[in-house]
Amino acid sequence: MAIDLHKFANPARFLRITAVIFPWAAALTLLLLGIGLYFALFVSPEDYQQGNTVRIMFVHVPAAWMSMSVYSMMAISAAVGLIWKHPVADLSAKAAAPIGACFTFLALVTGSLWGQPMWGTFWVWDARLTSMLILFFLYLGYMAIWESYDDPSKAAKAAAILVLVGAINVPVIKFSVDWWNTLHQPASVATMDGPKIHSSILTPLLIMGTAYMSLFVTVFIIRVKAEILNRRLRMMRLVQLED
Amino acid sequence: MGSFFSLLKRDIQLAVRQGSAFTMTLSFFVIAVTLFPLGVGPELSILARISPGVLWVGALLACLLTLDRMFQADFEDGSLDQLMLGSMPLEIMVLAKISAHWLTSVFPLILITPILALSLNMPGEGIGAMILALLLGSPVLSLIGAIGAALTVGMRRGGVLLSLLVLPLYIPVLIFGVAAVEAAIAVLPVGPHLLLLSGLSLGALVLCPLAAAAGLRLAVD
Amino acid sequence: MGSFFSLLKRDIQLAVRQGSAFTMTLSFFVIAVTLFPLGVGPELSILARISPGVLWVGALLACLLTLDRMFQADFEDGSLDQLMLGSMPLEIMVLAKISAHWLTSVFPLILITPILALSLNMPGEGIGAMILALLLGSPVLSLIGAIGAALTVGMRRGGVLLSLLVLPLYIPVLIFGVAAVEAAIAVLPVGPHLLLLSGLSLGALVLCPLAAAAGLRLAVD
Amino acid sequence: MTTLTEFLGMGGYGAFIWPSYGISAVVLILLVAFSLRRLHRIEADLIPLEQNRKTRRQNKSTKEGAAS
Amino acid sequence: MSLNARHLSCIRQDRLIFKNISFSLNSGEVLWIKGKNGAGKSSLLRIIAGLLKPIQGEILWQGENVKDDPDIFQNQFRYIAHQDALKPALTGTENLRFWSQYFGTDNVPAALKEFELERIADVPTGIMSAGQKKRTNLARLIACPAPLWILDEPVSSLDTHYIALFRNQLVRHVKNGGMAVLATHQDLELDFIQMLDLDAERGKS
Amino acid sequence: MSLNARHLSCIRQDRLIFKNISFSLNSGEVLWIKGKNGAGKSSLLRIIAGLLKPIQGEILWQGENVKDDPDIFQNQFRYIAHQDALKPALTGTENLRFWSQYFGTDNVPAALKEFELERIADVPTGIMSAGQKKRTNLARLIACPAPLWILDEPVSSLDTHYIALFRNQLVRHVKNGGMAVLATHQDLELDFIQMLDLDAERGKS
Ligand code: HEM
Ligand SMILES: Nc1ncnc2c1ncn2[C@@H]1O[C@H](COP(=O)(O)OP(=O)(O)OP(=O)(O)O)[C@@H](O)[C@H]1O
Ligand SMILES: Nc1ncnc2c1ncn2[C@@H]1O[C@H](COP(=O)(O)OP(=O)(O)OP(=O)(O)O)[C@@H](O)[C@H]1O
Ligand SMILES: [Mg+2]
Ligand SMILES: [Mg+2]
Repeated sequence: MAIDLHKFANPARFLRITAVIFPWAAALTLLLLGIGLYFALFVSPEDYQQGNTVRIMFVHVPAAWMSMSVYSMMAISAAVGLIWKHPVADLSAKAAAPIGACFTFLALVTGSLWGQPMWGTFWVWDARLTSMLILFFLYLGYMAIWESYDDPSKAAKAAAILVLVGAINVPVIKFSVDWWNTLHQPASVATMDGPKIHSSILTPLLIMGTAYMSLFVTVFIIRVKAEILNRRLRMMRLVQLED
Repeated sequence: MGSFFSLLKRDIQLAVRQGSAFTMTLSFFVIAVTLFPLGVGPELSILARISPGVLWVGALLACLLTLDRMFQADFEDGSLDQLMLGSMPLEIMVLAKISAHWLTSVFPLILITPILALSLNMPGEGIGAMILALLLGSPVLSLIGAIGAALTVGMRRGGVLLSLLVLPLYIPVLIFGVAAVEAAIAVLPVGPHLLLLSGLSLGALVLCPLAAAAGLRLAVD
Repeated sequence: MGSFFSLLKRDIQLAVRQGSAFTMTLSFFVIAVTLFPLGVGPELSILARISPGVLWVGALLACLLTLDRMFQADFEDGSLDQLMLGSMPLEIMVLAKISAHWLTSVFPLILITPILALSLNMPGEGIGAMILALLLGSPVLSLIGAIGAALTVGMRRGGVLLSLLVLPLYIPVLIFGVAAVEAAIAVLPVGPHLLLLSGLSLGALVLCPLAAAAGLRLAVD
Repeated sequence: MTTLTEFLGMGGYGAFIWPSYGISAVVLILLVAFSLRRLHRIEADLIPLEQNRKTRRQNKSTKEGAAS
Repeated sequence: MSLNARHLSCIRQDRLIFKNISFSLNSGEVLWIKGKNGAGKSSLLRIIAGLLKPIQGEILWQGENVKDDPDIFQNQFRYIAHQDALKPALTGTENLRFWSQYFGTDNVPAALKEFELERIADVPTGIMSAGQKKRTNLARLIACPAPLWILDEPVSSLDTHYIALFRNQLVRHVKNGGMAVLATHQDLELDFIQMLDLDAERGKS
Repeated sequence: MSLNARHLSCIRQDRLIFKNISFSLNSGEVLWIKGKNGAGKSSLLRIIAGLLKPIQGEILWQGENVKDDPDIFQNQFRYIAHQDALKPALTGTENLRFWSQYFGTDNVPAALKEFELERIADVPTGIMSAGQKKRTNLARLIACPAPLWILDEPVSSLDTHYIALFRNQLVRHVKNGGMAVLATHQDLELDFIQMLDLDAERGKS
């Protein structure tokens, strides 16, 4: 009797759906990035307080949004993976992590590049900045766990535990500006009473935000596909050993 | 329950016998905190200003120091396998280990804190708050630490991960703990901060044993 | 010499493979230094004022963290017995272990120090002096640490002793190290302090391997 | 010409704005490139294994066919 | 009492260790698992003890799947591994007393007597000789009685006298209605023995 | 070559383990040290290796006291202890290569071959089975050749095939002019064997 390899069954349906989405997502990313950058660099006016530096916002804020959304998405996938043992859920959390780490890194770097002209320093140890740094550490820890276990099913569980425990950090980042008085400015787009900034800035910001989101989807599809194929690769090597 | 207390008793006995946890954290804490005035210089005003931070950071680091042995020693000599075969739920077993860790590695720190706080010139109002904040908040350190320790036990790259995983999660305790002491020094109400710390402890008490037990199940596999 | 380099190479390989020493101290150092501003508050002037002290204390503690495994792991798995049977003098063997410790656990700290110093708002003049002082002074940390590690290897109450023995001996390095940086910040001559640090390193280089080797001979008995 | 330098200068903040955009571009492009490279490598590794399996299946079925 | 294993397969680190192992064991029997070094004896014992998850197959205790109701198998067996599970800083008595309290049993003095440990029971196990440690470890079987013994090379580093002594313990345990799964390279010359040769099983498929 | 021990006595933790042990061993001979668990076999081997100081007595190599001139005995022997001296994170090859470099010898491929380790040599020793670890440990004897082998239970946890294989290695080593001091509970059925029974010695005095 052969080993029941059903567990490792190829999530073909997932691949089929993503194959349809992929070209659209890639095209949308390029289109929106083009428009967004044009608006951001040429059309949108200078801020009366911040001058031209406000243009950093168009790369800083979408990255910051994505860094938190991606982590939340990973936490949900991890929970699904743990509870329903759905193989694609674990893999999608794994695939999303490096993307989220890149966005977090970008939010940190662009933020500190903005900080120098605005606050006179690249870095301050206030709650929002620090909790972002922690988020970056959490991403690194998550990826390190995947590296540290040789057995992928074990790694998936360990990483899921970590990502769920770390999820408490997301609300801390989001509300840190409200809970502690910090240098960083409070939310003005994603608030309860709707956006508070002028549409000449809001429009390009939202376009860039959507562009980043579809960029995420594009890269995510590539990475999940790689993870799924990688799992199949391992499985087939195993079968070869068995004979 | 018998199992719980027997494990607790053994871990305390081991700590006393080997001295490893018990006095190790204690001396680390004392020396770390005494090194500070040496490094920063003896100006009393600055010392007083930074004393809550120094004490909390010292406690965090001292606690971290013993975390990696929480399950590692049992893993290496095969005791962990046996512990997992007992009739009590794994989560309770983990809770016994966590309690032992807190009693042997964290509690002694709290006892010595008043003396260190005085030596750092912390105002009297702050010292009481410091002790209370430590008592209420420090269980979180052992509880969250257990997750890190369980996830990295037997791992080839354990060491790195442990501090990378655990320290970020310690930050809320640090922030609220320091805030409580500074509020007390500024003669502002301390209650809300202490409530928050207790809330963290209770939350961690419920969640962490579950996560740590899940981590251990992976380790013996 | 072949033996010396093979041991050095193996220890580095182990550190890379296990990640234990390598990144452990590094992440500990980074996180410890990151915690400070959180505990002390973000005021730039205070941070800048205490930054040399924080960095030196952080480096000391990070170094201490890995010391106890310097010989302990080899002792536990029987490698220490074998290492003592090689044809090279025990002192040289110890020196190889010390070099490996410095390269894997202390040197990475020095590389990352500039970034941390910047984040603590240390003035530019201080950063260069900080690096130089660390380069010249930090070998003492590994050298003195080896004595403590050797004396406590296989000892039932190892942990306590190690930090008690070692940290007091670290104090001169700390004091001169901080003094060098503060001199640089105050645009005073740094040379004398650096000379003192080098002197400490040379003295330790001669004495410590002898003492550590003697300690190891007791341990395997 | 002046408009270009003005544009690049960004009112004196060019030194902060352009690095922000630059680093964002570099990091995101690298992310895409590495992700694609990994996918292609894995696909390349899979090809011989898939073929192997196919030929084995065929062998098996022909053998079974012969046996029956 | 009965222990059944059905179609167990084990993969470790992408390597298939064994597949499709089945056996059934009743009161009064010993199962001797044979096999070359690396054949998977220790892995099989860990699977039985529930410490390792088989990739496939199931363990039944009294006819019930232990996965469905872990409680029934809880504390029904004692597992002796390659490693000692002894704390070097504690004495033999202290170690045994801990384990017996932990498993909710209490038979330490008898255990010390059976394994002739009285004279050295108050020495820290850290400075015991290899054989003395092994005996203290084995004494757990008596200090914390359980119907099923899972034994991984129980007699390695014992001298002939103590091998005989342990053999007698095992025979008595089995005669009294106990059962044992045993992996060892040395033949203990037991009756009531069933053999499971992992090398032969591998050849079969 | 010759190894002599004169009037060795050993005290550990205030307990007299043995006293007044003497023997002399020449090329082509094996000394089998027998004794019950705790008789002091491992202690005696550690004394010979110079890791433990006897309370009394001396070791001579080629007729010279090794205390007077430690260099002459340096690297003349290889010691296999109860513990593995293997780093779990490194593979078998890496471990062996390190030791052979450390001892200034180089014979790793032959060692792997002799102990049939080729197939598993690139697995980290941490996940090897007990017998695989032991074989890797024994392979050090070939990877770092030396005239005197000091062997503390070399065959524990080996299966019969590898016990025979190791016995052949030992016979060949001795035939080629080597010598060995061996403590084991299992009879390896060697010729050229001298016996030293620590239990009998204890009775004598
Ligand atoms: C390293 C430094 C910085 C980090 C880590 C950081 C982090 C973040 C994060 C996480 C958000 C998302 C908040 C949310 O969605 O609620 C955000 C938004 C924002 N940041 Fe920063 N930031 C940094 C520096 C700066 C600087 C220097 C400025 C400008 C003075 C700035 C201006 C903004 C603005 C305007 C938003 C949008 C707020 C909103 O409308 O919701 N940030 N930042
Ligand atoms: N590190 C130590 N410190 C103190 N006493 C020890 C130490 N190691 C062993 N002993 C004691 O010395 C005695 C002899 O031990 P040794 O290990 O030499 O016995 P052995 O003959 O090798 O036994 P075995 O067959 O069990 O391996 C024992 O009574 C033991 O308790
Ligand atoms: N923790 C582990 N992780 C991965 N693989 C392992 C682990 N432990 C053992 N193995 C592998 O599983 C196989 C079987 O090991 P196991 O310990 O079950 O063998 P064994 O029959 O008990 O051998 P021995 O007689 O040497 O004790 C070996 O090839 C080994 O390399
Ligand atoms: Mg085994
Ligand atoms: Mg012995």
